[in-house]
Amino acid sequence: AGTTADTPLNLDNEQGSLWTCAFTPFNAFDSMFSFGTIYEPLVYVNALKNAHETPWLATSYAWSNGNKTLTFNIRTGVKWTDGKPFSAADVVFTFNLLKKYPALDLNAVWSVLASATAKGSSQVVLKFSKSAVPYFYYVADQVPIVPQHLWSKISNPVTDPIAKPVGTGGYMLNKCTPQNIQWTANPKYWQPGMPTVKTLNMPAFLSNNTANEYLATGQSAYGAQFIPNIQSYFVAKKAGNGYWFPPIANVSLFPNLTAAPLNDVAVRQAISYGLDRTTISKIGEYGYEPAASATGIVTPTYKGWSNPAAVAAAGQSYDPAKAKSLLQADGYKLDSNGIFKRHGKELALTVITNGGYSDWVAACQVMSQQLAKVGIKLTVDGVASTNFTTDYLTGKFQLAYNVETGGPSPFYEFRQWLYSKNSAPIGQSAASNWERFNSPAVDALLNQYGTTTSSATQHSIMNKLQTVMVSQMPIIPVLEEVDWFQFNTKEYTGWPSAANPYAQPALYNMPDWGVVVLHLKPIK
Amino acid sequence: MRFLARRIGFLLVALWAALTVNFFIPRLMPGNPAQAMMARFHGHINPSAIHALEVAFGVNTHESLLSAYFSYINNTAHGNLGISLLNFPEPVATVISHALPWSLGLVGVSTILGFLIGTVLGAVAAWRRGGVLDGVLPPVFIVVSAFPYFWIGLLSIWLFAVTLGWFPILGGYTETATPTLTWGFVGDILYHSVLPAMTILITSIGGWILTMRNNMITVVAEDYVKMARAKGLKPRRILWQYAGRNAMLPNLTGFAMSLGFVISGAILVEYVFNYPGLGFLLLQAVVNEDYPLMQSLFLLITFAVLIAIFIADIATALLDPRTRSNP
Amino acid sequence: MSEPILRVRDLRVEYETPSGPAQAVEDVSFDLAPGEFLAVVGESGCGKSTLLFAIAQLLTYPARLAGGAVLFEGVDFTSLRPEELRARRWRDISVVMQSAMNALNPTLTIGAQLADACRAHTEWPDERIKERSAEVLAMVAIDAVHLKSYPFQLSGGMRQRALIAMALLLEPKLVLMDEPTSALDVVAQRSLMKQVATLRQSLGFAVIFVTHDMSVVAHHSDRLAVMYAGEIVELGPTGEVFHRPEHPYAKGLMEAFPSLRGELQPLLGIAGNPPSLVNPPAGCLFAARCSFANDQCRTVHPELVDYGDRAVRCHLVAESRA
Amino acid sequence: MSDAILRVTDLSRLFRVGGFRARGQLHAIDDVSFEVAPAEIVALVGESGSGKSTIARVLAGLYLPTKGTIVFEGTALGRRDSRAIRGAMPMVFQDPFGSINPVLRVGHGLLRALKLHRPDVARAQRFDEAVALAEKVGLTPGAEVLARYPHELSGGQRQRLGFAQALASRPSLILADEPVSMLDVSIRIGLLNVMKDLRDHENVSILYITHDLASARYVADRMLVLYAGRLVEEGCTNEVIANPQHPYTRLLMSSAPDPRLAPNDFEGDDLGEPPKVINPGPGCRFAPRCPLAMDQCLVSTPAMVALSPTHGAACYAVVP
Amino acid sequence: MRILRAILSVLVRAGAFLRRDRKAAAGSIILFVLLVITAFPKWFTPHDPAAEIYTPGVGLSWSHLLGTTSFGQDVFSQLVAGTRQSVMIALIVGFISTVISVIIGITAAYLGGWIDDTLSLLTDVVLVIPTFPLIIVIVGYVKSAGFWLMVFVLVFTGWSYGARQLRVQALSLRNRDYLLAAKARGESSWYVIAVELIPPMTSLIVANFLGAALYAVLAASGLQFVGLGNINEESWGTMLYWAQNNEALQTGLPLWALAPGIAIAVLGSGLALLNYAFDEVANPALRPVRATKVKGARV
Ligand SMILES: Nc1ncnc2c1ncn2[C@@H]1O[C@H](COP(=O)(O)OP(=O)(O)OP(=O)(O)O)[C@@H](O)[C@H]1O
Ligand SMILES: Nc1ncnc2c1ncn2[C@@H]1O[C@H](COP(=O)(O)OP(=O)(O)OP(=O)(O)O)[C@@H](O)[C@H]1O
Ligand SMILES: [Mg+2]
Ligand SMILES: [Mg+2]
Repeated sequence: AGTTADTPLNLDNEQGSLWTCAFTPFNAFDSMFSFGTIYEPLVYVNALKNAHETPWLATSYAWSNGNKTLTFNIRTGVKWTDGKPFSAADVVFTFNLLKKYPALDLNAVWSVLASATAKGSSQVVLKFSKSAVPYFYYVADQVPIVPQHLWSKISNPVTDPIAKPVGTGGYMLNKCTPQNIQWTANPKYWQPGMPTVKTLNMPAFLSNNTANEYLATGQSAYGAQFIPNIQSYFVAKKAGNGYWFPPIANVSLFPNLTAAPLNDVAVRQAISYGLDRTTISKIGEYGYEPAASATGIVTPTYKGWSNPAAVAAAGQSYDPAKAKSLLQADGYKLDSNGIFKRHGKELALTVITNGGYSDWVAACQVMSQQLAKVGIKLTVDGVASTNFTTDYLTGKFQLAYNVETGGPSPFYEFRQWLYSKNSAPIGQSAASNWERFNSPAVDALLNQYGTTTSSATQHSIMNKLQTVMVSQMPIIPVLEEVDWFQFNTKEYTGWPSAANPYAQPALYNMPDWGVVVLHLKPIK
Repeated sequence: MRFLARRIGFLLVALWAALTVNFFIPRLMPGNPAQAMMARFHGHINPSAIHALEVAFGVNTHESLLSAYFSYINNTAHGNLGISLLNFPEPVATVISHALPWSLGLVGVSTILGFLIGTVLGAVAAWRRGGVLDGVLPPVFIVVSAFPYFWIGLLSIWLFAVTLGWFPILGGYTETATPTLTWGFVGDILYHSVLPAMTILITSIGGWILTMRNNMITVVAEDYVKMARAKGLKPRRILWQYAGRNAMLPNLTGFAMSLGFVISGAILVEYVFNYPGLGFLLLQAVVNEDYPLMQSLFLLITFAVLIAIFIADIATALLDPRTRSNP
Repeated sequence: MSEPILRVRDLRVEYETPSGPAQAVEDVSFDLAPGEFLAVVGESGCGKSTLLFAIAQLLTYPARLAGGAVLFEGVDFTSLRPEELRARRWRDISVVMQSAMNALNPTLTIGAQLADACRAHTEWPDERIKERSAEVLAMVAIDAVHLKSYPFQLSGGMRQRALIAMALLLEPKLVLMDEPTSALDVVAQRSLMKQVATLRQSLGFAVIFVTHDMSVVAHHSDRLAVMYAGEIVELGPTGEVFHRPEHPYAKGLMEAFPSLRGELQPLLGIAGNPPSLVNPPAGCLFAARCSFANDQCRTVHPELVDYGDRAVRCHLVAESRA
Repeated sequence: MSDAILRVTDLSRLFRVGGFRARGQLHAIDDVSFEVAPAEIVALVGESGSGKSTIARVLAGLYLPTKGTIVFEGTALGRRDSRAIRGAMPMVFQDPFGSINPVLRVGHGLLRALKLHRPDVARAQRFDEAVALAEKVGLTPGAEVLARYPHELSGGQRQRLGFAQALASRPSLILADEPVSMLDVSIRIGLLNVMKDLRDHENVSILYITHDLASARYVADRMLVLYAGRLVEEGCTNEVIANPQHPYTRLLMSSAPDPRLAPNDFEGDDLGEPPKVINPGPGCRFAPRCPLAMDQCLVSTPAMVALSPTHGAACYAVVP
Repeated sequence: MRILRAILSVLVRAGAFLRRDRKAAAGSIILFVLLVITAFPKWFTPHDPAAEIYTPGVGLSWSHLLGTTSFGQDVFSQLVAGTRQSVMIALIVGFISTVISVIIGITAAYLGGWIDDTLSLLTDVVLVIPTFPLIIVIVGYVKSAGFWLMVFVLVFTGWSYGARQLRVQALSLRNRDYLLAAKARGESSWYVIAVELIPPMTSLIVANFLGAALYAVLAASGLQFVGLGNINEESWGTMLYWAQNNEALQTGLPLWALAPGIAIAVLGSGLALLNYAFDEVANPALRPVRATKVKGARV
């Protein structure tokens, strides 16, 4: 049956709780309900298209002052859904709001920002305390702009729930119950002709299974779910069902570099050679998440960044013989159990992972079986999700199987992995760099990247970092983390795809999914 | 009255114990809610957010345990349950008030139904001792009550919701409907509650059948039941007024306890059926280390159980004059 | 002798036990005249209570009626349909149970339990029921305020008397009493017996009174039945049986209790134990304990023979009487 | 009687009853004094609830006395008694069905008593000794009976077993708490005869508790009459029965049925029952029911007055 | 020694009872089979339960009796391997909580007074604390809920019901004359408790053990099902967890989800049936009645 414009599009993504109907876009949990649909960024940066930029509430921008000053030209003629005009003052207000309430500053932009001021009625000037090119993504794409005339009246935006959000976006909140959020199209949206899908519903799913069943029974045409055996479970159920899982980051083994035996690069390399990543992908993830490259570059998404020399040096080749010889050269000997031993100690390791993600645990179990074949004993410890977070943040692990968020280019993930300032001593919370890697040379490279807008310089820095990855192996990338995305083409067209990756498709990406729904067209 | 004094004494001590346990357990847990929140995002937000979250949740306030304890007691006494971290920034009371009706409706009704049906069936089975009902019901329900009920839930979803499509697969009502007080909406709620309610019912009914049957068998052998027959009373009256009533008394406390546990919801059933009740909320609160929510739910549950038992004791005293005088 | 109101004919009751049916009452037959007081005595376990319950049609599993008839005013109670039987209960035959605490519903007031019986059989309005309840309680010297009392609030003697009051509620023609005094001490026991005697005189109901304490009934009963192992072994006018028992068991029984007055003489009990009811011996059931038993006693089961003044089940008596 | 084997002086036992506020004291026995001579059967009679069992239980060490002294074979009993005293003064319980552990073999109690109290019997001899004891009270064949479970015994057999257990320790005094009340007449008389035998042939004293006056008359040498926790009359059995002095004793005697005699009408109907003595005031406890009650009876408690060297009563109406 | 003999004799009588009672017989056969599987899993499993080496997602076949998981593990082998944990949980939790129930319940009843008041209050408070939520909280507290943590938590929450029941029973036995008789004989309190008081309660204690075991099996599998157990351990609850997470029912591998659920149900039914039967030992009045329509035996 065809879908008419008034047939709502039901969105399907498990969040494990009921909706609270609070629409603060700066609240880590609530932001997905408003950022992208109701509130909008200055510039949309597409991670899947090499950080391709689309002007949004800003029509253009310019760096100056040694990449320390960023000037936005603000779009005119845009109106808030309550009819009041949108202006540069709203943008300045928003940035200063984040300064006033650090609890709202999820991306810590004020760690490098020095000031935010308006220049005339249509320009906004952001001054940084140092060259901050990579921060463009955070200030332009990740800060939703809110209306000053309403937000200035909120006594405490951290705790006061926003029940009736007013934004500039393509959608307005229609109604919210604990079980469902419903948006309707903004009839006066500044992008003419958009949106064509008039109503969106987002039911609250308490468990993955129900969300999957909802999708599989055809009640939703837009899913963001991990679905086991997707071919038979979903694709075969209904004509037009399809999926696309674009990779965007790495799921890696984070070795604890501060303690033996993982402070020994030979052991880390042996592990990498001992992993048959393709099989791990097939068994642990139904092949959804492709095998990762030891260089850390996610392909095909960031193919252009890959350093062929580094790939040649280590690549992702599965080579159990090489793994064994590396260990033997390092002084390890096989004992009667077939496990390597040195100084009387078996090479026995424990990997922690999020026990709540069955796919990760399964992948670890496959790794355990593979490493056993090269004489490394790996015990899998699927830890309850909060404990897991505590453990990896504070460095209480030997190996941790985990992901970083990444960003619109590989640099973001590399910086999270390798920048020593992101780390912290064992026992304290490290924002990232959980393996506790510390190299002044690498820090210098990362700092240098931040000061340049030259693509050539950036590429040369990234090439050097990839060499560090394969030679020092601070992180062992295993699989590529993908965006979970299911759709039905018989009901809607305009879905993002490998051929046209205009936005990250998963519903938990902000503001991307707002961009996706703007592009959808119901089939009459 | 010694009886009442004892009961009230027990109620107060148990309440205090629950309140205190409640205070300490979450505090003994490792990690903090900011980290828990990070965990929920599967790496979809910037790692720097952890600091923003810690500020938002007030994690790093260094209040002494003792003063925290007293302000907790004080706040609780004033009904101030704090703000839910999981549903930040909603107050815990609001979050609970959203979920409460669902638990009460689904679990409460099916618990009461289970008790009533089980009691009646148990009484009748014992009354017709050795009959077909007595030969079949108890063993069948004993076996059924040994089944993992979440598994029965899974099977029934698979069979009746997904495969046959007779019933909805999730939720307390059609997710896009607006809750109103109309027949249509009530019907919708009932329709959604059929599978979860049946799951609770068929796994809980066995216990009641069995205890009622066993009590009843003892009571039916009492002289006063024989006496009632000798008096030529109608069988119905003997069954309920003489045998049933007395056989039910020992079950009242158990019933009260199970009523109290309604508040905690049938956690696994709510989980399996995506039912928006308190049980699921509790599971979420624990997994996400939402201390205020967890504490309040736990407190609510304990409170409900204690009150229910207290009421059951009083009810027993009313129905059974003997307990009134004998301490 | 006027037309009997109750004829019991060849009554047999079995208990189902793991090792087979136990014959608790075996071929019991007797008649009861209106207003007569029949006492049934015998040692513990000889089937007295079972006999009463069989007459009142109150047997429950594992007991079952294996044969015989209970004719009340010519109607066979054993073949009535449940509803017909229910309608006749309490109007025709009422029962006073052994233990008053257990025979009263602990959770209903005395008044409610009296009213229950009235409502089951009459159309009386509430005032009439209350009036009648107070009336019967007054007969047994209990104040009407106790209509609102629960059983546990009454003393043992009062409860027992309340039971008797309840039995008289609908003025039945026959009251069955199963050891109503055994839980009471001697003083209360005696006054209760006196009260029963007085009431019987004024109301004229017949009584079957079960006990194993013969002294209780010696003064009050018209006739006495001695039971042994499920059978009536001797039945006759109380004075006769009491002072001149003929069955060896009855003799042993009469000699087994000491007296408060008179000569203090050494007494002997009856040695041995009663026979198994599941596999009863051939011959006389008492033979194993009987010092006079001969071969015939051990092989041939004696019948209850009516000699006019009394009936006795014994070969030896049959011989000496012949 | 300085050669008394047991001397009880002013024995009282109170129980706390009622709620927090109504802290009632139930006077189960009050100021009871009596003696038992060697090889003497003393009957303790009284209505249900008059405190008979309480006396026996205090003597057996199951309850502690609230007040009073107990001198047994020359030694005063304290809070913690030696096993030896338990052996010398065993108790036979009222209920033959309740006093034998249903899951243990019949011989268990007997063997335990031998182990605890008869060091002279070697371990190997114990079973034979137990068999001998069982046969002494008429449980034959002993070995077979001892191997059974209690539910396989009749009431009479159990009651005899109780006696055998009491005899195992070679006691000098047996506390027999209504040992025959649950039995029917034919079994009852057999046990009474066993008691007489024990007294006559083994010099055992027995405190025979009962409410059956006729049986007391049959076996006992002396008789104590208890009413509501107090001794109201004591004396030689024959004297008390033939010539009861206390009005309560008289009521009791006349109520006790004796089928061999014509019913006698004594003092008309009496529906009264023994009172529960909670926080009693002064005065004779029988006064409310007593046909002879005087003013004095309500204000002070009459003391035991000797009517003859072997007979006494506690009543103001009785003049020696 | 004597205790042993007493227990033995009870067992002998229980054995005779099993022969008579069909429910008890069914229950004990189930438990026996599961115990054998627990003791000798190798007899039944040709495959390594954890190895992910077979073709994923195959159905019934001779080489894979119950098919394989979507990871390529043999379901039947997992089922057999998982038996151990469920049976062990049942036995260990049942045993320890029964021991605690017996100690607390009987001490409270026998000693009475303030000890009774305190222990009863403790029992009631633990009884009143909602179990499953508490378990979730405790399991959340202690890192990765392995076998022994599970045992600890289930014992902690599982003893109180039995303690209360046993206390009531012991209270009713406490003033039985045979205990007083033992005391009057000069026995010590401990002897009286151990030899005279506990043996008559054997069937209730056994019933209590079975009840606690049943509770443990169901609660443990529930916890593991929601992922609060150690999901790397081999158990039926964990199997259900994996099956559910991989949508076994709806992706053509229903046996993966059905088999462990049925296994739990079978173990549970075995325990419940035996429990039911032991109720009948404890209270002979409950024994089954043969329906014989007879004259007289009616209302
Ligand atoms: N439920 C039962 N199952 C098996 N046998 C029973 C049952 N009830 C009674 N009996 C047996 O039936 C016989 C008669 O019992 P009944 O109660 O009629 O005796 P009784 O003469 O009233 O004894 P008592 O004087 O003790 O009341 C006894 O031998 C008894 O063991
Ligand atoms: N443990 C106790 N707690 C409270 N009151 C008790 C206790 N034991 C006995 N009594 C009370 O003490 C009084 C005397 O009881 P006791 O058992 O000694 O009487 P008895 O003469 O043996 O009666 P019976 O003839 O019924 O055996 C009764 O009122 C009884 O209720
Ligand atoms: Mg009887
Ligand atoms: Mg007594």
